[in-house]
Amino acid sequence: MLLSMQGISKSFSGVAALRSSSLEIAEGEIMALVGQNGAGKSTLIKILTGAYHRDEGSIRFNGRDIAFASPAESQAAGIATIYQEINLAPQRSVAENIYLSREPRRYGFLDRRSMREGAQRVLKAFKLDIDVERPVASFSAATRQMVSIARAVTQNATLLIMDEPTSSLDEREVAVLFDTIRTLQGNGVAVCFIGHRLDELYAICDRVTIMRDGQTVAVSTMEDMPKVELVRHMLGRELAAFAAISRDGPEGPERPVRLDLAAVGSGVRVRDVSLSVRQGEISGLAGLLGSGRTETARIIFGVDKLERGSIRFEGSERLYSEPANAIADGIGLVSEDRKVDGIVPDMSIRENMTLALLPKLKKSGIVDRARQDAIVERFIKSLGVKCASSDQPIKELSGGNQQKVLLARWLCTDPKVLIVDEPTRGIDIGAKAEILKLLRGLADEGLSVLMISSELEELLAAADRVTVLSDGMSVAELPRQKLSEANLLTAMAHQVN
Amino acid sequence: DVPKLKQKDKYKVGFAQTESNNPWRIAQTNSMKETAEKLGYQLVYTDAAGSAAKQVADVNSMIAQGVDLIFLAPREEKPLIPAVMAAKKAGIPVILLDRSVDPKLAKAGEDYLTFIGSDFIKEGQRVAEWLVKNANGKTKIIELEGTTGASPANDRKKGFDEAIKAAGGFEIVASQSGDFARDKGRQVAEALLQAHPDADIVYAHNDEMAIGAISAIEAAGKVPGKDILVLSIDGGKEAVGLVVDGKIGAVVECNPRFGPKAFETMARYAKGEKIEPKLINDDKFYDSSNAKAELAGAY
Amino acid sequence: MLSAIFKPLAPKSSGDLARVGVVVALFALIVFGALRYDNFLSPFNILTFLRYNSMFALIALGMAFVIMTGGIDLSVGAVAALASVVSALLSPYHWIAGLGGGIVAGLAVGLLNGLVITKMRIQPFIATLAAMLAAYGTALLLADNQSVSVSYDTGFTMIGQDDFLGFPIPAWIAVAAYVVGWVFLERRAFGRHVLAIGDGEVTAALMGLKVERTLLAVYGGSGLLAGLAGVILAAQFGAGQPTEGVGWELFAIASVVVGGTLLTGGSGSVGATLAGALLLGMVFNVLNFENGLGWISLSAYWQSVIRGLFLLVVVVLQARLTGRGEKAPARG
Amino acid sequence: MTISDTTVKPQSQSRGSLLLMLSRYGTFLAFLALIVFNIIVTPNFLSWQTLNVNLTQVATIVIVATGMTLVIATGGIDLSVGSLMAISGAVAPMIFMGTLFPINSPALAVALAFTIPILIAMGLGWFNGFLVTRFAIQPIVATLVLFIAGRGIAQVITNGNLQVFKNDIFQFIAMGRVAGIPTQVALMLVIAALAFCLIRFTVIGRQIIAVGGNEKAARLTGIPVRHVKTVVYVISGGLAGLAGLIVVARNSASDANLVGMGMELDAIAAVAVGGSLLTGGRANIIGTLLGALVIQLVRYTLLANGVPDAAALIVKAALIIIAVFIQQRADKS
Ligand SMILES: Nc1ncnc2c1ncn2[C@@H]1O[C@H](COP(=O)(O)OP(=O)(O)OP(=O)(O)O)[C@@H](O)[C@H]1O
Ligand SMILES: Nc1ncnc2c1ncn2[C@@H]1O[C@H](COP(=O)(O)OP(=O)(O)OP(=O)(O)O)[C@@H](O)[C@H]1O
Ligand SMILES: [Mg+2]
Ligand SMILES: [Mg+2]
Repeated sequence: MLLSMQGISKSFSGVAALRSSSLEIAEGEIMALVGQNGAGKSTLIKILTGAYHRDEGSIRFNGRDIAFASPAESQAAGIATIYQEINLAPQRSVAENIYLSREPRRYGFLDRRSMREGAQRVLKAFKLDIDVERPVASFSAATRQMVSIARAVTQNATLLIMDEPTSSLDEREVAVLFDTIRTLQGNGVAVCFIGHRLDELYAICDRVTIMRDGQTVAVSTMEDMPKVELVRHMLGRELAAFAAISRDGPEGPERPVRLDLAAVGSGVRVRDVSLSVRQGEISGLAGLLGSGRTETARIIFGVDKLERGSIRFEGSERLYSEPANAIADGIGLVSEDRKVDGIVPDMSIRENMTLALLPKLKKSGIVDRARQDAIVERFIKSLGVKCASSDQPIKELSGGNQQKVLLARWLCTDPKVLIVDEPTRGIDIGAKAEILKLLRGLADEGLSVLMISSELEELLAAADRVTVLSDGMSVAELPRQKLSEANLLTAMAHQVN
Repeated sequence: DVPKLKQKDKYKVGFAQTESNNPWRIAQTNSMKETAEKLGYQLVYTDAAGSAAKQVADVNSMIAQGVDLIFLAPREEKPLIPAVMAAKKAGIPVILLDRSVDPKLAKAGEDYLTFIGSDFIKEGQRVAEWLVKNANGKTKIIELEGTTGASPANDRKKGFDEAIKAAGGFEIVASQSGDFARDKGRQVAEALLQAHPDADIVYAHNDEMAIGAISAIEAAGKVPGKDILVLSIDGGKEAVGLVVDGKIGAVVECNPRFGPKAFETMARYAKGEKIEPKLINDDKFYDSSNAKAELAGAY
Repeated sequence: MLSAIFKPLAPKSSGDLARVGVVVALFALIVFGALRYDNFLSPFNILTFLRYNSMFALIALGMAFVIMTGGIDLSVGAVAALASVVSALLSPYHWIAGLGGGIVAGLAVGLLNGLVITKMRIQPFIATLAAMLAAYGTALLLADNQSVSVSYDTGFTMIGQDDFLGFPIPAWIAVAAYVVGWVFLERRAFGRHVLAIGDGEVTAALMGLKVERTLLAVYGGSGLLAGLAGVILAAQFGAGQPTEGVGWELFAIASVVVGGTLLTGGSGSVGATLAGALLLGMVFNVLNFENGLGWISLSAYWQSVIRGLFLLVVVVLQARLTGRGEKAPARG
Repeated sequence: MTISDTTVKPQSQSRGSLLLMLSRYGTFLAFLALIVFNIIVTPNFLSWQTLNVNLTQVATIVIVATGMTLVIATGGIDLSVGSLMAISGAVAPMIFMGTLFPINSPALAVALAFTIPILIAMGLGWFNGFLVTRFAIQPIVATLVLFIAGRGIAQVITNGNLQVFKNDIFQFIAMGRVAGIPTQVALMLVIAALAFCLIRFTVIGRQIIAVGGNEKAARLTGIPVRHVKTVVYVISGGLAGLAGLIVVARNSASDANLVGMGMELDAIAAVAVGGSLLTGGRANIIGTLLGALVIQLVRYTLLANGVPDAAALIVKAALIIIAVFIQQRADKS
């Protein structure tokens, strides 16, 4: 065994995150690590790399007992890690980020040229041709994720850990990543792959370790672990079928349009987008990465300025200059990057959840605590947020559970239009189906949903119609009858070259 | 030797002030400005905001501007030597006001023209001498020092402490800095009076702290001038008024009105007169015997 | 094919514009002074200006690195005062003793700052505020509450008062420090690490950087440079001054900020910091000359009002230039 | 609708007595330690007058530090408080002494002497907020402008001269007593309590914290970020103005050169010792109150025990570090 972690326990302020969990990875093997949100996957990884210190347990790596005091040490020992939330220095350039902490030097000085060229070369292998001298912050989440993958891959590690590396990638990029992983495997590198998209796991992994509630509940080869079985281990129960989202209610275009975008544009990213979101419908917004979906959502919500075209809400023209205006009309936005745009890390779950609702929770300026508590408890329960109490700071939640809280933040405002940007990013398969079902249910009650998603499966399952963006322009609108994977792909690819 | 000064109708003179954060300094600056204005001279005024280093830079910029003579109120004895030397080298005579520079490194009549001012050590001694005579059995002293490290604070402490020790029979129960400020002086006095309820004399290095101390004494339920004797230095109008009221026992004057004497000395020098190396202001002394009469004349 | 998709959005870097701004402002002020005042560009004024301001340039450099990590160092002024006392006390033995003593004293306080910040995890603002108090206290104790005369016999004063190739030695020292600083920031991995830490300490640690060691070096360096400034202070004015240095930290912070460095860390420039320090020093110089014109006899009070307004104009212009203002909270 | 079977653990927060709550703050431990030390070492420590001296001396720091806590909670800082104190302290006597404009009724004069200076200080606070929100200038620099210029303005107004006065109604704010409690102490307690409630119970309080915790996210939830930020600077300015009034009233004199000198550092230190992070996202008013008391007690202890000023600086530094360290430790466990 290359790596053997045994009896690892860890608790955070008295709450156990890991209870005698274990993980074993052999040389050159690709190990899947799966589990529900909050199962303890990321924590286990951070203990391995020295970002956290374990309370109990032993770790052997490369035949030696180890206890890394810091990520620097594990990195030096040959473990490269991509952490769950993209961890790059945002203002540094792409090249610097790739080489940070192991910069090429000549006579003790930085070798900027070989840094630049090296970075370009590596990224080219990922089919990414970008200006590597620009700050990472100027690129989309997807690009940043690719950069952090590139950084990890080039570390010549013997063990490569990837915590949800594909959560903001589209299929082509995933394919590129998998090619890379296979090449690495050919060179004898072991990989630990954490993910919630089961198909991906089956496509690339050799074995799987399943965690539940801080414990390792099953280890097996992929072949011997059918999907249903895997999910059962993960959830500790059977999963309701993914595609079984009911779609009741009247069909067709006769439903009134709530939100209507006509030839909307702003800057260079969004050039000409027209779409409409109807009452009681889930409208999908599909497109390749960087096609301008997030930017479109930001324009609707008043975060970015509307420069061209018009937005109509319930028939009358609107110009939202601040999110507050959009919110006043009953629009909500669950943003894509929860770390940057979503959570207020030090605030409690309760406060985070009711942030948008606060103005409505006040009685002469004072927060109505009883109502607040009632609402929070209801949503914690209905969304299954795994937490110690609603007083817990949100930063202590696992990624998926944070996402649930953010979703609840808007659901509790009882919005008319809810824009969700990659709503199931980092959400486990059990909760994912439930969230889609929840959105569906709300739509049936009259909510209009604009759902941005890179997962076609998800769009196909949940959306009533899908608008396809390409290069900042809306190129197709597919009603439900015409929704199929093939149609979507053709529309998305159509205008790209 | 000291550079010569040509006789002219109008001069461009520099005045390098150390700081202007207390009434005494402000009175000094005003006196200089008024006199210059009266004579029709152009006054290049700088304020070093309490930094000796900046004061040297200020003097240098005066030199660059080609002033005829520089009045320097040196912030400190030693660090201002380079300013004095630079002026000498540039052929500009310097007159020191109210504080001097290190006599080992620069000499009057050689490196600079003269020093006009008071003797801070002497001020402390005069307070002590009065106290020895008028203590009336009071012995326990709280001393409110000026800003830590400032030369008037050091000298007023030195003069007083040594004279008191020589006299014998007194005890300084506490000595802490009140930063030459009324508010800080009051706060420090409040704490010290509380910790030393037996103290019956307060010696403050300037009026502001003395006034602060008086309100601390009153807040502690004691009567200034009766239960506790208050002594001070500077002799501004407010303090002299308090002597009249009996709240302050005695105050040594340290007159900030330098203007007339400074410019007069300059004129004498231009005429070619020989200037004494030290021109000590004859500072008044106020106590109950003369305060009422002198009140109008206090600055 | 993906190239079109990954076209980045933002202009190259808004910091660059701010940096151009400070150089332009400096240049404009010099031209203004040269046109308005006699002798403004006289060698005497230029050289004394440089001799005096080299101290501030040095502490601004150290501060720039600290701010790039997202920290702050309030102790620099007090450290300079302490170092000036130490070097004055040691100057009678040898000028090298004076020089070395001041530097070591500064370095020691700097490292102490670094240790308190990294090991005790105390915020830089508090840690260095405490260091400021402690350094003043130590300086006063060592100096017995008075200025300490330096020795004029060991050649110590040359460090502050002499010229080399017609240029003041303090200015040479500052230039050398800036060259070294530039190399460290731009040409050595150290600079990249400093900036990455300023971008986010946790992230930097996860990326395998030795955060504690780098911070220790940065605060140590700031202390060292402040110590060097203290040596120059002692040598230039012939005395160790325990009460000097009040407000220097704000001067240094303002220099760094005027130089376009964000206090939030993660970006910064050595050259623009120098320009910022010179610009602020120049404001004082111009005010002194303005007084000499006799048009308006500016009291010290008006001078601080004007300095405040000047700072206001510079930072507002910078905000305008970099376009940060309008869409303020939207991004970055 | 039940979505998944993840268990939600019950709320495990026990709301104990006030003492229990206080003991959660490490600052409180430091505070207690200082009290015990003083009882043993300092002569005459246990007396009403000692309490009185310390509370009246700490009042202005607490008042300013309360505003500072709010500013710091939004991720800002306000260096201008000392200068604003000087300005309000300079203007007030000019009003009731009629130097500015003649006022016939003394009552009206005093009423105006209370309101106008505070309004001016609030206006300048608004200006700080304007710079921060409109131009996205970093708070430390934006407020540095008034830190430098503000005192100059106060000095220009008064020409640097000391204003000496005697006005019992005006000075009630510093010399008077309300129900046996010195007015300034009562004011301090009321202001701290109001701020505590503001943070704990009101919408704007929560919004202040959210803005400091994650500004982008706050804006995306519809919080009027600029408004919230401006408000805290206005509050901080107003409280600094009030503190300025107290200081001049206490001294029967207004000295634009010295009123509020160094107050910004005391206030920030109180906030930090009290356990609020300077990076924002937290506001611990009780902590700030305790932090200010700790700093005051340290000062009193050193003075009362005759520690020389130079040594006192070193001890004060060490105590600040120790207090912050203890408090961090206690908060973690
Ligand atoms: N810093 C922390 N402080 C307190 N609790 C924490 C902390 N980090 C993680 N936890 C808790 O530990 C548990 C495991 O979290 P972890 O992030 O390891 O989950 P995960 O399996 O990675 O979930 P996800 O799929 O959502 O990323 C969660 O209940 C979480 O609340
Ligand atoms: N907050 C931001 N700051 C700077 N640039 C951004 C930001 N958000 C998006 N961009 C840029 O705009 C481009 C358009 O991306 P956008 O996010 O709108 O597309 P998308 O289809 O939603 O893709 P993704 O799935 O990556 O979000 C991105 O490539 C990115 O460079
Ligand atoms: Mg995780
Ligand atoms: Mg997107």
